[in-house]
Amino acid sequence: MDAMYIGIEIIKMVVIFLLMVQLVPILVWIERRGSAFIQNRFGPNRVGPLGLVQLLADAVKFAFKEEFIPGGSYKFLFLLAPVVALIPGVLAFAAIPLGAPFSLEPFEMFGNTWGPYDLKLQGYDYGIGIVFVLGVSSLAAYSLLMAGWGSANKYSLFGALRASAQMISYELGLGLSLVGILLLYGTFSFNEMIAIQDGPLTFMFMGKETIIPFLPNWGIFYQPLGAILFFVSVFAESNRLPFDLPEAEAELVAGYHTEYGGLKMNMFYIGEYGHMMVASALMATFYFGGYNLPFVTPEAINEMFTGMGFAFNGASLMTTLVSHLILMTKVFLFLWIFIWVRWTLPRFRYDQLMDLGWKTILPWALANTVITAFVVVLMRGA
Amino acid sequence: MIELSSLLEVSLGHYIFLGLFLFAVGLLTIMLRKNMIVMLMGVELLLNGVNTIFLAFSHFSSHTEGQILVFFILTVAAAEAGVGLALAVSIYKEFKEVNISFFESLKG
Amino acid sequence: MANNPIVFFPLAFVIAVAALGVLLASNPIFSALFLVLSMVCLGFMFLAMGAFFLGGVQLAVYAGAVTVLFVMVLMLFDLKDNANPIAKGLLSRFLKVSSIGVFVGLITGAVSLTKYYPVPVKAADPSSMESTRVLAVGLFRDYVFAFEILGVLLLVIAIGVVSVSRIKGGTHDRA
Amino acid sequence: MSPLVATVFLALFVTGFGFLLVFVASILGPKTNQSKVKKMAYECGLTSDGADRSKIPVKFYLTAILFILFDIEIIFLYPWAVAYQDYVSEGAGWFIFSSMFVFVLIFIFGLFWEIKSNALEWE
Repeated sequence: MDAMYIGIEIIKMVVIFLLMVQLVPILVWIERRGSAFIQNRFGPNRVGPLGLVQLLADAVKFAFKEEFIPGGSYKFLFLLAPVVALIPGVLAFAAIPLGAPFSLEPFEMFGNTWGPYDLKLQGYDYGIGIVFVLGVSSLAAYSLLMAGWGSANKYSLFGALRASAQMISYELGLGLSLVGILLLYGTFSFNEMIAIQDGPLTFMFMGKETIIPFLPNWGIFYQPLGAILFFVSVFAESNRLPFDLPEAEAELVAGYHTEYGGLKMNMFYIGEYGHMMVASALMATFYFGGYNLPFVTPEAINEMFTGMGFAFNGASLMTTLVSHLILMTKVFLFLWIFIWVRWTLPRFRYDQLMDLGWKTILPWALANTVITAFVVVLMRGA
Repeated sequence: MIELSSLLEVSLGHYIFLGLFLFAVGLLTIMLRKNMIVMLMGVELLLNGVNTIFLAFSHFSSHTEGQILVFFILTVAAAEAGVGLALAVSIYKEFKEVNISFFESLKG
Repeated sequence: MANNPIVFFPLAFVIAVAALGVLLASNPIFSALFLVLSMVCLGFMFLAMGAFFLGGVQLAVYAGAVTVLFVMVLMLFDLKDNANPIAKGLLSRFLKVSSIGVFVGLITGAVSLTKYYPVPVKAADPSSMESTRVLAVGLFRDYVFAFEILGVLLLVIAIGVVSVSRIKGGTHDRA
Repeated sequence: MSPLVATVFLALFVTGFGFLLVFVASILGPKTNQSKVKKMAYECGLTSDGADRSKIPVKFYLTAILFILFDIEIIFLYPWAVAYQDYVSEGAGWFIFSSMFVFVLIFIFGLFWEIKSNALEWE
């Protein structure tokens, strides 16, 4: 608990936040290029190579927009809403492990030797990983309500109410679809889940242990229905198409962020993309083995790097880097699916959208939970 | 009386005092506020004060029964808030009035 | 970990201020938002106390569901910012506040005179599932019956709420 | 350093960053006269007919209440999911399954009663 450890923790916090805020322009760029690719056009390619500097230009343009407060609105609520939109995404993102933990031997710095550390590439590790993430992400509804109420505009209030009603309805589906996989893992903490998911697919079948050597022990093979329900609910949680009716340009002007402009509007996007990133990271951690390749454990990667002549610290850092890259490829795969679905599927009508949430996802998730429990008792109990 | 050094080291007394403070403010909200919905918020504060004290005792005497009871209190409190607000909404829709003083004139 | 003052005192201060905010805010929506702030900080305090699962539940159920309902109802009904939120009548106010004061004084006196100051056996390690597992296993060993009754209670309330909204003139009246 | 201090530090850092972003716009942005017409609510150019908010559908409060009730029933499933493996390995598998099955039956009955009495319909 010496000064170096606290320094590393604080730097880790700032890095995780900046990682998320930096990923948003990249995601916006991928979205604009991706949608162009899907619609057989070019997308931004004027500013800089492949349009990459376009994002910087947009950011600067946003910063210089005029500060506009609509008349008759609650100024404090109006300004607080974009800030509250940021918080849930970042707090949830920092709770998910982004790479294998790395350990450092005692090393020389600033004049004295700092003891061995065992650090996790994760903002903070609560034993109740997923419950904390669900709790924090349920606070996102407040930024919508504050934005809708703060901007003293009938239609934005209307959009805010519909958006928050949709968001809380799909929180039910989100919570219930995870119960099946939690039952199999028997734990809430992400690190234990990732540890359980390495090695070949092993499960108890009528009392005796059966191993399928070619399949990894990932959650998707135990709970395919749970994974689908979770992914659909998370689509609706982050107001992504085909569930983004409340901020649909056609019907409701722009929903709850009608009166916002410039950086404040940008912060709502950061919140939305942050929610998408948390969703993809959760999907990878629960069902696709987190930061591990199918049959490769972080220790194996570590030996490979020590074999290649890295020092102890160097090898563990390289292992963490490789595991982080593995997780990021999975996260970007799911983010691409988010973008891909957005530009192919049409938008749901509002009552279809709510009926899907209450009358299909919820019963299916319940059935999934009961069947999983029954199978586990049958297989393990017998 | 309690000397200063023990005030810094957080003990059971601190948690009890915090829970008591929440309980008192909740009670005051119920008594003083005219708007019915804000009174329901007072009830929520009340129950949260009780939850804090239960958890403090469960933590300091390391029994988990306290936590299980807080789990049940949470359920009842949320259900009570739901019912209270459903009634408040129905009354508001009927009489377009939320102030508690109006309801003395209800008959039957 | 529970009783390190760096965690307890700031959180307790924010909770106290937010609770007073609920009482004193003239616009009901601001008192609802103060309630949200106190719920979130209480959630973090429960985490600090080692009751991790309950901290998460407090954040998810209380701060994320119950208070959303309060804010939503207040927004749906466009409750104006009433000038004098506190009930009138100087004497009645004085009586109420003084009775609460006596009540608080009695309990503080009782607490400060007790000799029972237990020290926690061991601080729960935040990254382990131990305390949640003990809670979960205990919940189903001795409290299964209470657990079922709560299920029935929630069912009764779900049916009750819908039927209240369905009476003549109610919001979902079928006429 | 407990994870809680890290969480509170991150929350304060993000709030500070957010308020910085909000106020950077007001510092850098051009200052123009906030005329009355400009400050009116934006409704695609039509003059808004005032803050007549009585027409907002009231159905949402019922969704929020049902959400609370079903959210609590889901939160009850979480400790059950964690304790399930321990009970099954102890051989009390059928006991814990049946206790939860009754609870889920009540949940399902409540949900289908809502669906049948179409309390969840949106115009």
